[in-house]
Amino acid sequence: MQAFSNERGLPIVEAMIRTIQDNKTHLSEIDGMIGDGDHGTNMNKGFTLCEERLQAMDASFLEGLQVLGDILFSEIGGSMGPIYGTIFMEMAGAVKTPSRIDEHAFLAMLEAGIAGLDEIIEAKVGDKTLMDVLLPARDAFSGAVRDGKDFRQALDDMVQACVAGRDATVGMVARFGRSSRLGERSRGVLDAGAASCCLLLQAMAKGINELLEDV
Amino acid sequence: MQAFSNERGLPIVEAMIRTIQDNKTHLSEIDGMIGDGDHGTNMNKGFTLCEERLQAMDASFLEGLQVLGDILFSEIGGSMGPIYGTIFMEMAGAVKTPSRIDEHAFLAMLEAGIAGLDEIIEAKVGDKTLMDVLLPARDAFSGAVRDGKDFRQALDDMVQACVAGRDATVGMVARFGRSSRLGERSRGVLDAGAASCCLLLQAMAKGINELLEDV
Amino acid sequence: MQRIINRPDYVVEDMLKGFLKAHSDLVVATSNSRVVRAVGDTEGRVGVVTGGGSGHKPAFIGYLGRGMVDAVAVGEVFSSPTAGAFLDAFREANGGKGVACLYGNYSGDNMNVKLAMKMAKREGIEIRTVVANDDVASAPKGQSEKRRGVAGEILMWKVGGAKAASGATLDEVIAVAQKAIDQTKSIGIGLSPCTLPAVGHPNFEIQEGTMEVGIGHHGEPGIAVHTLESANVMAEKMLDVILPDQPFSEGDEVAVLVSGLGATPVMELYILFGEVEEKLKEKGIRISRSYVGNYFTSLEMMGVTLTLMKLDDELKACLDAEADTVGLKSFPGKHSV
Amino acid sequence: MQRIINRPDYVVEDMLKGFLKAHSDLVVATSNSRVVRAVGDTEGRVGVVTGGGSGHKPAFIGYLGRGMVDAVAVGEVFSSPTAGAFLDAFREANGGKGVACLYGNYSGDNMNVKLAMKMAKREGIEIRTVVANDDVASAPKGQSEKRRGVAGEILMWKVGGAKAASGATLDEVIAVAQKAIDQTKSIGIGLSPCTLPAVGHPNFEIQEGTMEVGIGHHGEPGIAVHTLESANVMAEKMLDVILPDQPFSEGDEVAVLVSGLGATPVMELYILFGEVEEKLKEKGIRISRSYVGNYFTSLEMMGVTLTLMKLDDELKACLDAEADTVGLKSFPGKHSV
Ligand SMILES: Nc1ncnc2c1ncn2[C@@H]1O[C@H](COP(=O)(O)OP(=O)(O)O)[C@@H](O)[C@H]1O
Ligand SMILES: Nc1ncnc2c1ncn2[C@@H]1O[C@H](COP(=O)(O)OP(=O)(O)O)[C@@H](O)[C@H]1O
Ligand SMILES: [Mg+2]
Ligand SMILES: [Mg+2]
Ligand SMILES: [Mg+2]
Ligand SMILES: [Mg+2]
Repeated sequence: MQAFSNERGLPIVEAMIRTIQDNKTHLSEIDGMIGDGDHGTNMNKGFTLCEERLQAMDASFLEGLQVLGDILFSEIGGSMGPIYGTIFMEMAGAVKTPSRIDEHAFLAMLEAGIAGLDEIIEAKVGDKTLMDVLLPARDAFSGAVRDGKDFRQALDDMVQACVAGRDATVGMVARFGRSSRLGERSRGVLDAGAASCCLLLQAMAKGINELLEDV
Repeated sequence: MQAFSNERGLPIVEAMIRTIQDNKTHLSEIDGMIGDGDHGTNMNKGFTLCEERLQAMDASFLEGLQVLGDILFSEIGGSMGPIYGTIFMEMAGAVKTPSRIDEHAFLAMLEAGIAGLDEIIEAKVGDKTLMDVLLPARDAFSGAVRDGKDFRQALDDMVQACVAGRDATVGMVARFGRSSRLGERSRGVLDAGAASCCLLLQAMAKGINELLEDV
Repeated sequence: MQRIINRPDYVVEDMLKGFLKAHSDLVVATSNSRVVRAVGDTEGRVGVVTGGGSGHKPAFIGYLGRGMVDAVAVGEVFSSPTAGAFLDAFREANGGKGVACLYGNYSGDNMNVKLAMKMAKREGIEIRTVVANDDVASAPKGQSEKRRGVAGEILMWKVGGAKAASGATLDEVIAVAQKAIDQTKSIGIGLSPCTLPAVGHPNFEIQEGTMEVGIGHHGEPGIAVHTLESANVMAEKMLDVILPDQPFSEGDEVAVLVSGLGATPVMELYILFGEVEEKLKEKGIRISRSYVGNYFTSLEMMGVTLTLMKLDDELKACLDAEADTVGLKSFPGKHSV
Repeated sequence: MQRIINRPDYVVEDMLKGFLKAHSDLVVATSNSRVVRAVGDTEGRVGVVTGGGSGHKPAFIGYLGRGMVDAVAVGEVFSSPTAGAFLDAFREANGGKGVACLYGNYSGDNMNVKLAMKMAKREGIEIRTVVANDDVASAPKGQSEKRRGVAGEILMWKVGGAKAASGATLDEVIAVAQKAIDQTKSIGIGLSPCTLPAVGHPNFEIQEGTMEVGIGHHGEPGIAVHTLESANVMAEKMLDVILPDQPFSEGDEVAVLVSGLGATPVMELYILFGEVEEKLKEKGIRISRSYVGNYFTSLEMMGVTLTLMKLDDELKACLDAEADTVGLKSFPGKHSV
């Protein structure tokens, strides 16, 4: 069985922060096509605040996610604060401070993050939002686990589903958020939230991969 | 001695109204160079209201002036209402409903009009306002009367002084009214109020001339 | 961008600094820099909370004060406040009898309020919400859950705030605020765009010589772009949408709120009001309360919103109750009739 | 011209129609269509009159009401009311104890008031005037008789109106209104021009990226055109002119009025107020009353006026007295401290 140490898992959160910082301009550009062009700025503000907060502490993976969630909750308004804030807070609270996180624990975290969203948003697959990445990712990961694949393989499946989900948003008409006002005109470009969600899950998978140990 | 009938003197007021109506655009154009371009409109509004009012009555010359003054007082704000309103109301009240108006009565009217202005404005000759026409006109008329010239000659002298006074405003710097804000930049064009005052006194002189009888 | 600002990214901070100083008789800062509360406490009565993006002055913080709103969560310009700010606003407004959160139907606000409510519940604070959806142009009649909240929110706050101040229960406050917004319909006309200081250029367009009927408070597209018309025709076009929607009909008594969007001279708001009054009178609808001014703005947008509320005795009593806020002061017994 | 009007030449008529309907609790029409008066009478006390051109909402008619102005003469847009209107306003406001005519120093207004006073005297109505000249940028210090009246007029009306409402004599009302304006200094900054509906295009220019320091309420040229600066620098430039003029100095207690010129978002007025407050505090000048909003506008001009009044106990009492007008409502004992 494969797992990673919660205690030494902070690099995963740091990788997530870095990918948002590195793609700030790119994300805003995508948002600019059919939204108001601030998605990169919004995300970067929250993730960078998190980076600063983490520097002053010696956090575990779950604590890192909790800090990220807290900061999005308290510092980022609009829609990204509550959506990503909920995902990360719920993920952080899903498992009771285990020393090691295996694929079952990680699946429980994904499930909890999505369950939390249920209370605040309505978007489903096909609505051109970050749910087009998040839900297929969870499905791919849980399918792999059900099929007996190992953590590493399940993460690979998840990343593949993320990319496919993100790219599928190009052909969709936005039904939630700012770009939904454009109706048909929203078709033809990526959804910004889907793009950031894909980046975050990719960074998470890569970060976990690097820390995975056979136990 | 020359005089005209007050009873049959309304055509003089009508001529004054006509000259303002005919020169409406011209007066606004002059005002537009160093003012706000509404002098013709302002004057036309008041004089045309007066025309309407007079149509419904059978007024004498003095009554006509009184109506003109009243309308300027009650319907025209800004600076033209009180200035011309005062002039015409005071002129109308200067002599006690005589059957005939001779040069002495007319001089008394001019004096009264100017005296009335004393209470509301400060402009003197040289300040680039209608006073550059009105004061020289009075001086010319009273000089002629003092020199024993007849009414007709005195009116001619007055009109000459009007034109000279109006033209002299070109070289002046405005010290009152809207154009005074321009300082030196107000030099080089006519003053709109001087132009209208000249037109009005010219129309008055012409109208009186046509009604003058030797008595 | 001809604006009076320091740092484009910190206009909200800089504005709050001035606001708190200018109105220290009415409002106070809290431990959360994005939460402002009214002076005085809510001990033993229901607290009233609202919140929303900045740039709508006097909304939202301008309605803090006796008889209206107790705490406000303040967002960035045209952007929802954080869930944390809503939570802290709930805490500030909680006097032990629960909190009525009366806010506008925008997806960010909805999410942040819901998340904050979840947290508040854990602390044992009872929160209930009324979501304003008075903008009839933002979705068809059957889909009122999709409609945005605009200037009608002010009447909802006034009514809910008066009820809370009277010592009513949370159920009663929520019921009357819900009735207030259910009986209130609004529509906007946009005549020029506006520029967010941090962006530096308008993010939507309105062509000179045209008007956007049904525009939203952030420039959300309306239902039609028409050639610019006279105030008379504007009033007609707005009433044509609002009246059948409620519906408002002969014999009804209404409150009318005409709010400028920021840059339209107030003189013109009265011209529009005059036209609305005439048309309503023709239809036998009686205006018994009227509000004309810049009540809920969108930075320096030109344009106007028209709001009608169908009155009954309870709503009238709540509108007339004493209130003392920056944006709306009313003396007991003083109102337009 | 993106405006809400019917006939460009009749905006004042159309506005008055709406205004009188909207505020029938506060104001009434009179036999002169250009004179509006407050409800209630002035029997046995001094009446307060003002008047001026239209386009400055809420000034002038917005300050009609209990504790402030009793009758207003209404002019065309940016143009003095007629002498006849001032005379009728005097008649309306006369309750047998004389009338205080508190107006701004513009040549048209001066002439029309003087002419109307002459007529009023014949009818035995006693009129005395105070001429507001608070705009320090409109003439050098020694020539205050040439200075225009701007937003400081509101404080003059408030003080004079409160005194008149208290039953004071005409002498006392005039004395306190004169003191009010003598202790009040203002300056404006213009950021964009405005367009008179009847003209259809701006009649002055302000280049993008510049600001006109000392601009008048009708776009009268200021004392300097500068590159557009931050709110902080604007506050500094304005105070640099105002403070030495009075002078205002350490230990003084002041009222501050920040008024938008029409199209500047109110958010920005608070940003400016925040800067002013900070700078005054540094100098040991204490703000004890503050007013921030669109109190005296110039159609849709962008920009702001800053007004400071040096307070004493009498002025404070008059500012705090109850008043109920469209533009300014104050509750007894309620004020910024
Ligand atoms: N109601 C919603 N439900 C689900 N996702 C949403 C919703 N609103 C926005 N989003 C997501 O948020 C993204 C935009 O985020 P961002 O630009 O940061 O916020 P804003 O739209 O407030 O400017 C969209 O691309 C979409 O994926
Ligand atoms: N204070 C004043 N004293 C004397 N004449 C004045 C004064 N103000 C204006 N005028 C006269 O009025 C004329 C302008 O009139 P008009 O354009 O109708 O009024 P406004 O300046 O209000 O637009 C000027 O050309 C000048 O002759
Ligand atoms: Mg945004
Ligand atoms: Mg965005
Ligand atoms: Mg003019
Ligand atoms: Mg002119």
